[in-house]
Amino acid sequence: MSVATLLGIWIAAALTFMIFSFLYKDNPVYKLGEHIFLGISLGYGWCIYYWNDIFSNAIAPLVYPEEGDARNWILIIPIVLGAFILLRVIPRFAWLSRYSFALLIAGYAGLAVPNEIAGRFLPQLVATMAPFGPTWVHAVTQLVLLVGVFCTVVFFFFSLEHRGAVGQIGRVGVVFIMVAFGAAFGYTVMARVSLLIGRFQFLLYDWIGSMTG
Amino acid sequence: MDRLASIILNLDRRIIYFIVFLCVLIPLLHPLQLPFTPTQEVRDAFNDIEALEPGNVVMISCDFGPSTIPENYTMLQALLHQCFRKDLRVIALTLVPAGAALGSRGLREAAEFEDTQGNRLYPDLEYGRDYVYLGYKPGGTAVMLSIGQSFTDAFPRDHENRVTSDLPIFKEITALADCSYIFDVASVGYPEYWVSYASERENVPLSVNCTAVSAAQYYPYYASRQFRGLVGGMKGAAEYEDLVGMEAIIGRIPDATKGMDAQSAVHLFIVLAIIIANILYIRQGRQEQRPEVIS
Amino acid sequence: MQFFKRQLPILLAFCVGLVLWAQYYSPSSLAQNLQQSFTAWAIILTGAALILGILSAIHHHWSKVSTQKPGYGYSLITLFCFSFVVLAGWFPSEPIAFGLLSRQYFISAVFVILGIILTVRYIPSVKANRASANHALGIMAALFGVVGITGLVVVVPLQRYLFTGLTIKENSLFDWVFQNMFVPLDATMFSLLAFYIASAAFRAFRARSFEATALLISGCIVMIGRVPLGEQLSFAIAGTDISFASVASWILNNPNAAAQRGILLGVLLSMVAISLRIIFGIERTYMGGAD
Amino acid sequence: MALPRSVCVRLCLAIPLVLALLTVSSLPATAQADLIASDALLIDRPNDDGTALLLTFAAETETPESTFVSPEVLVEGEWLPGSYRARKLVTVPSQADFPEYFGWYPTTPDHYVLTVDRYMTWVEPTAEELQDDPTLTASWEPAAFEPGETHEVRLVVGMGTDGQERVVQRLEAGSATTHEEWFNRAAANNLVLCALFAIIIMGFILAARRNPNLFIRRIQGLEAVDEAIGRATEMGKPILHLNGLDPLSTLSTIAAVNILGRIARRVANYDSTLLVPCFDPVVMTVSQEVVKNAYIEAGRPDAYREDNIYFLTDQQFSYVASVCGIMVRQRPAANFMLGYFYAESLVLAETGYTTGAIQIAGTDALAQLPFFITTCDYTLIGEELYAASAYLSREPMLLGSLKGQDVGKAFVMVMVIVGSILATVGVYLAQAGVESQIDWVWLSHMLTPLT
Repeated sequence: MSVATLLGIWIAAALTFMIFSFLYKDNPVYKLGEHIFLGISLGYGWCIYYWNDIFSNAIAPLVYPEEGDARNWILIIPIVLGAFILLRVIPRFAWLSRYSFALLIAGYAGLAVPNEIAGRFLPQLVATMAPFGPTWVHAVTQLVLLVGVFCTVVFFFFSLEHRGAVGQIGRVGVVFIMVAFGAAFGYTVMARVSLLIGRFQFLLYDWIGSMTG
Repeated sequence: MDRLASIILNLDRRIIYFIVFLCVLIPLLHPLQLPFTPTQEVRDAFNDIEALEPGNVVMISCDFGPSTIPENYTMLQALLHQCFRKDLRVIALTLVPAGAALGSRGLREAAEFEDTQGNRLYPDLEYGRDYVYLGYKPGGTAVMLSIGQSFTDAFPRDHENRVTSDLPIFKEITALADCSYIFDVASVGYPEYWVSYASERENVPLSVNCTAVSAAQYYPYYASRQFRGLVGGMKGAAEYEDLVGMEAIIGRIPDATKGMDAQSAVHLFIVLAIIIANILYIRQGRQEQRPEVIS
Repeated sequence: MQFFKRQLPILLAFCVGLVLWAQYYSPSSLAQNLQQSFTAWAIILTGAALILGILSAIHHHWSKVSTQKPGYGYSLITLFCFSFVVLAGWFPSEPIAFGLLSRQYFISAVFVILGIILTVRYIPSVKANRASANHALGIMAALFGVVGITGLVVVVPLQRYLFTGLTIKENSLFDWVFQNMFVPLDATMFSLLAFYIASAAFRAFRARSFEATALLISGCIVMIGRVPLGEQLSFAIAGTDISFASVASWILNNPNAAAQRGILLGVLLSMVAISLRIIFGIERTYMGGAD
Repeated sequence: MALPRSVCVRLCLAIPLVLALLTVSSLPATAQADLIASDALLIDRPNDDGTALLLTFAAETETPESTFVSPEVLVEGEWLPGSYRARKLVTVPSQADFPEYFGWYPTTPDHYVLTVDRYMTWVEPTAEELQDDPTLTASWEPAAFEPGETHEVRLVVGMGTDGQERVVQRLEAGSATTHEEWFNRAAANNLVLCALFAIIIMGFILAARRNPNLFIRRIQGLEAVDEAIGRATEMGKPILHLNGLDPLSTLSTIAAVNILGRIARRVANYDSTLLVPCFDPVVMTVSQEVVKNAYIEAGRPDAYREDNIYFLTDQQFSYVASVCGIMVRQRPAANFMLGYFYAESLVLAETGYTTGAIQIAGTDALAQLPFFITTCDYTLIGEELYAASAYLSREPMLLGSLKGQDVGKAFVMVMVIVGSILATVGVYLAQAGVESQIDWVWLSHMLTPLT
């Protein structure tokens, strides 16, 4: 095992315990770990955004074009708009960033409307419009699905007071929603426990393992 | 009895933490190896990949960060071994910044895997021809749409700064539609966007491995076949490891499978805690139970 | 000026939104190219927005340090870690004429020189007993000095002697920091929640109402049914053995899928509604600023 | 058979080459005997950018696993391969898989469909390139079709194992011209629905501007708010309000701030203390503004304390620790947790519960809702939070949008019921053997996106 690897495992174990100390109570050691994490994630983000995005998509095609390729001058426009975004830190020029955000956010919005309708809304709607049958298993499955979807949508329908029949349907909707949230609850517990197991596996196999060889 | 109840309900949290600690530690040290059978959701994903022809391309998006390594990274390994064993080609990328280094490590670990004798498991695998790691791009849906038209336009350089248009795999595979399958290994909300912006548009089937937090939320997509398979959380990863036969490939029990006993133990403890606490709560009469505000 | 600051961006948003919406319905190459240019630009602009986020976080901690707010020591550590990682991973390697190491030496040296200059300017103000007025200067001097010296004494030698890879590649210092510092910190923070859930199970998850009861029952079934234990535990109904695993599976695939779909359809409608509001210039919060 | 990988790949690449070479020699007459494919037809792919043709054909074989097909394109008198590799017949889609090209009920649904959008040319490296890199070898380079080109295409059928098949049949499919379209007719349903939805949303927003009293149903959680404030006042305890962790641009944060205004007005009337520890400095500034206005409106500007609305920290878990500290030390009698929360929701709600406060939560973070529901007295679920905010603020944009979405939901309710009934009738009629001229799934077909 190389020096760097061994050193890495020990530092990782130390940082793990720093964070675990929060279980006792909020303390300076935990705060230290938290701020180290913040600094590292900011620095990490900086490098990844630069190398994987700004450099490879904007700077390289313009400044270091491939042999035989022309410089991609049109990229000046997004680079300038990107600079506008960064100008937000200077209050006097902050308004320039509105052009960049207008292009970016409205563009995403324009793409979202047809794509979300075609990609998710309609397919989910059509998938609910299935027959009750031909076998009774299909019929029951489809009945549960249809009642669940219908009642849930009624619960989130705000133009009718929840009284009488609407109230009853809304109530069925709530039961469905609660069963679904229960499933999500169980699964969320599972996720958190998995993460803990992952840390224990690191401490047991990697850290203690590095000591016993 | 009431005293016992109040002791249990007001148990010091550090005692509870200690029990959780033991519930994780003991099964990891002395595993029971409780058997489990893969669920249909996981089987569907596995069978789809298994049915692909050698040479087909699987696009894997590694949309997860370090906080879900136990759930996603183990799955990524199982999936990559399945692909390489079947001679499928892999194009990997990520849409979350923290995934950039993880995806790179994951792909390298599987592609250069050595068995206990130190022999490469896939000696003929060549970077750029059989697998490629494109790295991270911000923009989410913009990236999906962009690779829908051209991989090399969206990713002019790969994670390690090689020019992608020089790589042999992109001579044949220009856009997402040329891939045979999309597999999203994700801890965040991207699987839903892969549906609208890639899978449905380009008509490429999609399967998802997600963190258990979002698994329940994704069942409508599994029900409508927009997700061909759904591998939820570490349990799903363990099932996938079982289907791929990871134990035989890597020569030891893989991580997710190994963690299953601890998972069972902690779940059992939490469920018992909920049941006991609620029985006591109901016994004491619901209204009184509200802890008194100490003035 | 008001027109350029207010109306024109909204007009731009309207045009861009409408064009990108419309191009969806056209298979022509013109429409395809429009979409491709937008996505290419969006990738760059999103990167800039993310860097803006980093800049403002740095600025936040920087101002904390320079005004010596309580806890500014932690901010100093954050800034230090930031510069350490940036020194390790940012400075270019192959595509640039300079070698990587000479770059880092160069930058670190510049930082040290900056630190010295600032310190020299700082000393007279200390002597003139105006230290409080020039704290910012002093801290800047210290920071540049510390970062520069770190670069020279720690980052460069580490990269020279311990790591073979350059910048963000494998076996680089950057990769090492990610694997051994970023990963354990991030992963451990979220694993704490397993403990909290256990304690909340005792103290707070109560079947206080019909809704909460339904939720807890379904939650417990899924919790047991989705681990290997659930396949071992079963109960008999009408003579047939039903395991927790199969009940959990049924819940997930039927009532859960139905309710989640109902919620999803509502969420999608509101998502499309927000997008429409943005395109038509009714929703403007994203533009920021009061004027 | 465990061929080394590189050999496999090379063999795969060689298939089209082999096919191309074989075409030079004329086909032996005996091959016609085991004729597999028939009725080959070449058409322009509809609704596209004019870069592809569709080759459809019927095929009958007892060994679909070992039958391979690939297109060939006639370029300057020479038949060139139309794809890198031949496809196994079992993986080739049929006309029934493409309702966007052949309609829902194609006359020949089981005919196979191959997309032809390129031909391959064998490119030798130039002398210059060889000088730079002597390891270069000749390779197949694709040439994509352009709009308005006419191509003659034929189908090549091979039999055997992967990489070793022999050509058994060549079938001329005629020629066709690529055509670039301006409008994708398969997306018409999408256009109509999106346009209608846009008109409805915009219409309701305009209507709400004229009449901000559009009806919205009572939101039960809001009544609980008043009750909780009353209880806190009786006990002489402070009230804690959290705006979530997201910035001000998020819908749920805006909703939380709107509801904060209402809470503040009540609190000002009752003369209790309102604490708002913030995670985001911008949200803090806006919260101060909102609370101050509420106190002024209630006629109690003197009671407003700016110090009670403050910035804590922007670190998730440090924030949680500090808020929990406030809950334990100051013992607020009512906790309002509205806005977007992440994993910390659990810790906040648990601590709040153990201090005995009345808790009201509201979030659209679906993963966190279960924790709020089990630990809080009342929870605004998902869109209820937006509705509560629209109900309170009477902001035309929020109100109109909510009403527009209700129309969308009504559409969903009607469609799922009608669609299911129609489909059921169709299934049972078919089961009973009743011949019907009606397509019972027309509604599903009409709504299915085909792009």
